[in-house]
Amino acid sequence: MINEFIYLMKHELMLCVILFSLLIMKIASNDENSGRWHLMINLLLLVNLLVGFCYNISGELFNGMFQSSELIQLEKNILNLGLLIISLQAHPYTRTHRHAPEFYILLLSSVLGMFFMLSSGHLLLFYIGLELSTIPLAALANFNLNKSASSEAGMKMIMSSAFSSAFLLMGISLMYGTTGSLSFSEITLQLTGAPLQVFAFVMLFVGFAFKLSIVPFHFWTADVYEGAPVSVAAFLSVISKSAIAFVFVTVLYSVFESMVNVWYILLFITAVLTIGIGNLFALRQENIKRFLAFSSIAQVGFILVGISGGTQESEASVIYFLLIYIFSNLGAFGVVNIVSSITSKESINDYKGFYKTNPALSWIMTISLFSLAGIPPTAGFFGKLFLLTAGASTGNYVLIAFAAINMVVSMYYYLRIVKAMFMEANEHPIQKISFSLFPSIALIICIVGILLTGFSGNLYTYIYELSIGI
Amino acid sequence: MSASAIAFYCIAAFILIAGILTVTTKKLFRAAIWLLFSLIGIAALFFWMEVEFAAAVQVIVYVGGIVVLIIFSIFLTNQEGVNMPSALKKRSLFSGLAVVSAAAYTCTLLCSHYWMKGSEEVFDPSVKKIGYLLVANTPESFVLPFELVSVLLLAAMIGCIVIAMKAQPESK
Amino acid sequence: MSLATTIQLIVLLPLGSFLLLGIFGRKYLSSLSGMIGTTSLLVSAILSIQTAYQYFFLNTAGSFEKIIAWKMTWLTFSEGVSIDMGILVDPISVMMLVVVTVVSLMVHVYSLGYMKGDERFATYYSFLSLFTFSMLGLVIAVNIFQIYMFWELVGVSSFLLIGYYFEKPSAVAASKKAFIVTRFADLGFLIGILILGFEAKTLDFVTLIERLTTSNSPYLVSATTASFLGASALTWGLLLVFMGGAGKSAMFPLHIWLPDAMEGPTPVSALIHAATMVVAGVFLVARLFPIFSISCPGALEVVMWTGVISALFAALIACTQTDIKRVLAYSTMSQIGYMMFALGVSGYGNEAGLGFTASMFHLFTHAFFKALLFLGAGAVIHYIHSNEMKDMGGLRKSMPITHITFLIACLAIAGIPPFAGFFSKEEILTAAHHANPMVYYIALLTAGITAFYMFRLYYNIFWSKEAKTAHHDDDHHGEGTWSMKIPLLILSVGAIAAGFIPFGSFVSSDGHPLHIPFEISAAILPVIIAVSGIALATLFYKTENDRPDKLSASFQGIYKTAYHKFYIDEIYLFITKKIVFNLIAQPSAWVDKNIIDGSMNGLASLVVWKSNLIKSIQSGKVQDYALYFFLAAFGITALTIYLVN
Amino acid sequence: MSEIPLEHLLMLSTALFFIGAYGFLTRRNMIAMLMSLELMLNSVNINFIVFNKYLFPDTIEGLGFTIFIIAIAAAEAAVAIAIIINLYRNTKNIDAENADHLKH
Repeated sequence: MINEFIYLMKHELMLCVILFSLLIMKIASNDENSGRWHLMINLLLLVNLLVGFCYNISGELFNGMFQSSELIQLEKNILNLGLLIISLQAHPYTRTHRHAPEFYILLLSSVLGMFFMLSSGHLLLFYIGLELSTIPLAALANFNLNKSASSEAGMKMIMSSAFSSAFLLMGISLMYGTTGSLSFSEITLQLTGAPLQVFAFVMLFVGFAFKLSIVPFHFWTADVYEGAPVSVAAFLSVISKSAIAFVFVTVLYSVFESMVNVWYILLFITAVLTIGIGNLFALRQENIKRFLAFSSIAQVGFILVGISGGTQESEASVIYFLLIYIFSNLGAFGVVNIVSSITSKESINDYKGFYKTNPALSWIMTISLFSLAGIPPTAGFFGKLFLLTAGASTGNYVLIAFAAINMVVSMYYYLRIVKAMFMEANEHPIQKISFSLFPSIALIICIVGILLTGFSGNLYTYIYELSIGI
Repeated sequence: MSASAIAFYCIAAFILIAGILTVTTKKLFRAAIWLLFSLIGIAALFFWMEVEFAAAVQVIVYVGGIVVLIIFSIFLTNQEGVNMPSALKKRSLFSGLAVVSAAAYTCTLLCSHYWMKGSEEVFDPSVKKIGYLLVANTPESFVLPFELVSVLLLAAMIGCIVIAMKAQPESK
Repeated sequence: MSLATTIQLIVLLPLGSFLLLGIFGRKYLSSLSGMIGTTSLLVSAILSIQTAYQYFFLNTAGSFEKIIAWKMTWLTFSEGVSIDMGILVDPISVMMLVVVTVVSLMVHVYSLGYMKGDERFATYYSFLSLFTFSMLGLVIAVNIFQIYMFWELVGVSSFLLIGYYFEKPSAVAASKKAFIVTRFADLGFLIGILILGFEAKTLDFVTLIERLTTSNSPYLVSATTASFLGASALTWGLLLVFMGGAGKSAMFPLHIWLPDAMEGPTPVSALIHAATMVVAGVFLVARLFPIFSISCPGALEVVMWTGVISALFAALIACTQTDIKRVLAYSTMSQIGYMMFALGVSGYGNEAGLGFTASMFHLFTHAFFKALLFLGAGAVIHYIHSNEMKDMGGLRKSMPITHITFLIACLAIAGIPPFAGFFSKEEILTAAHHANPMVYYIALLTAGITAFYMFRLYYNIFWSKEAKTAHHDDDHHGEGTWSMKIPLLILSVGAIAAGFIPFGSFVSSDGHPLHIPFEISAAILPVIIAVSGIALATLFYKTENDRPDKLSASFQGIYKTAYHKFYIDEIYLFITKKIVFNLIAQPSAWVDKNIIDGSMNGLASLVVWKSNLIKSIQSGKVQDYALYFFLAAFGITALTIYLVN
Repeated sequence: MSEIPLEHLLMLSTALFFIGAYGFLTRRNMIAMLMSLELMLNSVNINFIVFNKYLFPDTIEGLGFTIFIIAIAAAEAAVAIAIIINLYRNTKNIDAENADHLKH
C-alpha cells in the first residue's frame, strides 16, 4: 500500500522534497549564489529525472482523484527532462540574480502543479494544479525586478490568466450543475450534450486554449515572452505548453470522448486560426523572443491538427512531437538565453554576422530552427509528419493541406534567422561569447536530442504502445 | 411572497447594485468600499441559504483579507484620493454591448436547461462534515487538494515577497 | 566483394569524406582537402563502373531484374507501412550511379584548379561530397520515403553550394529562392507519398509498383475509385509526386529558381544543374514509370505536356540571354523537358517503351555534354572574369582546348551526327513521332532553336569580336591548369562516344533488352533543322553584329538580277529576327521574369503587407486582449452550439 | 427559501459575473480591474453553492470547491497586487492603458 503510494506519486514527492530542501537552505544559508549551490540544484534535478524512470506502474489513489499510468509517468519524465535543460540554461541568468533560490522554488512549484494536473481525476485537483502552474509563473515573469518591461509582462500574465480562470471556473461550475459531479469518471457517464453542457465544455476549452495560447486566446503570449526573462519565456513556451497539451489530449480523449463532434469543430476552427495567425505574426517580428513566441503559437496549431485526429496514434504523435519540440525549442531558446544574458541583445538584426564570431552557437541555432521548421532529417520533421498523418486519419485533407502549406511559410521566417546569422554582414556583430559548463551541457542535450529522436524509430512505437495500454 | 423570498430579492438587489457601483464609481477608494458591500451581500446570501460556514469564510477571507489587501495596495500606490481616468468611450461601448448580449445568451441557456435533480436528501453543511471533507482520511475527502493548495499558497507568498519586497540598494 | 558491400562503399565514401573534411578540414586538412575529396570520388567512380560492368555484362538471365541488395527497417508507421533504408539495384539506378560518380569526379578534379586559393577550399569540398552522397543515396533508394529523405538532403546541400559565395547578396537570395521553391514542390511530393502509401499500404518501391499495377488488385481498385475534385486518389498521388519532381527538375512553372541558382560556383552548376540534381525529377518519374504508364495514363499526359512546354519555353528564353551561364541554365531546362516528354509519350514494355529508353539515354548523354559545356563556360569565366557575352569574343586562339571541347559539346547538344546528343535526341523524336505528332513538331522546332542559341553562344564566346584579350595580360595560367583541362577532354570523349552505346539493350521500361533499329530516313529532318539553326546563328553571330546589314548590301551589289532571292532573305530575317525573336522569345522571357517569378515575390510581399495590416490587433493593452478573449469565447460558444444542434 | 426558483439564483450569479467582466474590460486602474475579477470569482462561488444545495445535496462537493476557490482567489490577488506594486515602482503608473510598451 505504502509502496504503491510512493511508486505512483514518486514524481510529485521527489519535487516536494527538493522544494522544501531549497526552502530550508534558503532560510538557513546566506551564501546562496556560490557555484556549489548551482551544482547541487542541477544534480538534484538530475536525480529527480532519473528517479522518474524507476518503478513505473499504473494505478489510482484517493478514490480516483489521483491517477497515474505509465504514459502519464512518461509525460512527467519528459517534463522533468525539459526542466533540467531549462535549469542548466538558466545558469548565466540565476548566477547574477539576487533571488536565485526563490527562482527555483517558484519554477518547481509550477512543475508540481503540472504534475498534479496531469494525474488529476477530479476537476478540483485539476483546477488547483492549473493555478499552481500559473501563479508562480506570473511572479517569475516579473523576475527582472527593476525592468518595467518585466513588470508589464507579469501584470499582463496574471491579469489575463485570472480573467481566463474566471471563465474556466464558470465552465466547471456549470459542468457540476449539469452533471452533478466533479470527478472525471462520473462526468463522462453524465454527458448528455445539452446546450448548457456544451456551453460549459466550451468554457473549459477556452481555459485550455488560453494556457496553450491558441488563437484567438493567445494575445498575452508574445508580450509576456518579450518582457519576461528568457529562461521563464522558455519555460512558458516549452514546459508549460507541453504539460497543458498532454492534459488537453487526455481530457479530450478520455473524459469528453462523447463530445467529439463538439471538440472536433472547435479544434478545426482554432487550428486554422492558430497556424495562420501565428505564422503571419511571426513573419514580421524583429525581437527574437517575440519571434519565438509566435512561431511557438504556430507550432501549437500543428499540435491541434494532430489532436483533431482523435485516435491513439494522435495521442502518441502529440507526445512524440512535444518531446522533439522540447529539444528543438530549448535549443533555440538556449542560444537566445546565452546571448541575451551576456550581451542583452534580443533583436534579430543583432544576430547578423553571428556565424563569424560564434560558429558553434550559430550551428546549434540553425539545427534547432531547422527542426522547428520541420526540415528533414532533423527530428522536427518526423514530429510534424506523425502529427499530420495522425490528423489525416479523420480524412480532413483540407486541414492537412492548410497545415502543410503553412509549413512552407514557416520555413521562410526560420530561414530568415539562419540567413541573418550566416549570410549577412554586421558592423558590430555580437562579440565572441564564452559561457560556462551548464549551458553547454544543456545545448548538447538538445542537439543530441534533435538528431537522435528522429532516427530512433522505436521511440514512437514505444509511446504508441504505452498509449494503447500495452 | 414569503418573507424569505423578499429577503432574497433584497439581498440580490443589494449585491447587484453594489457590484455595479464597484465597476462604475469614479473614486478608487469608494469602489473598494462598494466591493466590500457587495461581498458582504454575498455572505448574506450564503447565510440566507443556510450555508453558514461559507458565509463565515466569505466574511473572513474576502472582507477581512482581500479587501483589506486591496485597500492597502490603494494606499501603497497613492491612488486613494484621485479620480480614476474615465473609461475609453469606444471600449465601454463595445464591452457594454458584448457583456449584455453574452449575459442574455447565457441566461437563455440557463433558463431553457432542464435541471436534473440528483438527490432528495437534505443539504447538511455542518462544520463537522466540512472538516471531514477537507482533512479526514476517508476516500471521498479533499485531503490531496488541501495539501496542494497549501503549496500554492506557499509559492504565492514567496512570489509576493520576492516581487514586492523593497529592493535593497544594489550591493554588487 | 558482394554487390551490397560495393554499393555501400560507393555511397559511404563521399559521406566519409564529407565528415572528415567538415569536421577537420578547415583547421588541419586545408591543402589536402581537394585530394581527399577527389580520391574518395575516384574510388567511388571506379567501383560504380565495375558494378555497372558486373550488372550489365555478366548478366546471364536475359533480362535485368530489380535486386534489393540490402535493406533495413528504420521507422515503422503502422502495420506494413515502414520507412526502410536500402539499396535497390536495377538498370536505371546502376546507370545513375555511373553518371553521378563520373560527373562528380570530373567536377572534383576540375575544382582543384578552379577553386584554388579559395579561403574556404575545405568547406567547398565537404559540401561537394555531401551533395554527391545525398544524390547517390537518392538513386539507390528502395523506399519512396528514402528517396524523399535524400531528396531533401540534396536540397539542403544544393542550398549550401548555391549560397557558397555568401558575401554576394544575389547568391544568398538565389540559394534561398531555390530552397523555398523546391521545398514548395517537395510538399506536394510528400503529400503524394502519403497518398500513395495510404492507398497501397506500403512505401516499398517493388511492392508499391506491384500493387498499383496488377489489374484488379484491391489496392489499385480502391486507389482509382476514391475520387477528389474529379480525379482519383491515384492520379492525385502521382501528380503530386510529379510536382516534387518538376520542382527539382525545374519544369515550367516551377523553374524560376534555376537561372538564379547560377550564382553558385561554376563547377557546382555543372554538377547540380546539369547532370545530377535536376535530373532527379526525371529519375523519380522513371522510377514510378510502371504506375504512371499502366494505371494512370492521365498523369503521364500531364508529364508529357509539362515537358514539351518547358522544352520550348526555355529554348525561346535561352535565345535572349546574355549571361552565358543563364543560357546554359535555360538550355538545361529545355533538355530536361525533352527527357520528361519522352517519358510522357512512352508506353510500357517492348517496342512501346522506346520513349523510356530514349529518355534515359538522353539523360545519360546530356550529363556528358552539359557538364562539358558548364565546365567550358567555367574556364571562360575564369579567364575573362565575367559572365557576360559582351565581354567575350575571339577566344578561340587563346583557349584552344576549351574551344574545341566546347564546340564538340555544342555539336552534341544540337544533335549533329555522330555526336552523342544526335542519337538520343533522334530516339526521342522517333518515340514522339509514333505517339503524338503535335509533340513531335514542337520538339523539332525546339531542336532547331537549340542549335541556334547554342551556336549563338559559341560564336559570341569564341568568334565575333576579333581577338579580345584577357583582362589581365600577365596571364600566368593561360586557359587554366591541367586539372581543369583534363576533365574537359575526358568529358568530350564521352560527348562524342556515348551515343554509340546500344542503350536499349541495357535500359528499358520493363527490364527486357530492347533492340532499336536505326532509321536513316527519320534522322534526316532533325539534322536538317539543326543544321539550319546553326547556319542562321553563323549568319548572325560569327562576326560583329552588323552582319545582316552587310549581307543585304552585298546581296544588292552582286545579285541584282536575283532580286527576289534577296527578298526571300529579307523575309527570312524579318521572320526570325523580328517575329520569332522580338515577338515570341522576348515576351516569353518577360513573362518568365515578371509574371512567374514576380508572382512569388508578390506573394511574399502580400503576406508581409497583410501581417502589417493585422498588427494593430496586438495593441499591447491588456483590456483589448481581454475584450477579444471575451468576444471569442462567446462567439465560439454560440457558433459551436449552433453547429452541433 | 424553496419558493425561489433555481433560475433566479443563477441569473443573479450570471449578472454578477458579467458586471465583473464589464468592470474588467473598462476600468483603467489595475486595482479596479482586480476588484472586478473578485466579483467574477464570487459569482462562481454562488453557482457552486446553489447547485450543491438545490440539485445535489447528498454531498458537499460544491461547497468544498467554493472554499478552495476562495483560497486560490486570495493567492491570485496577492500575487497580482505584488506585481502591480512592482510595476508602480518601476513606472509610477498603474493605468492599464499606459502599460502597452510590449506590443505588435
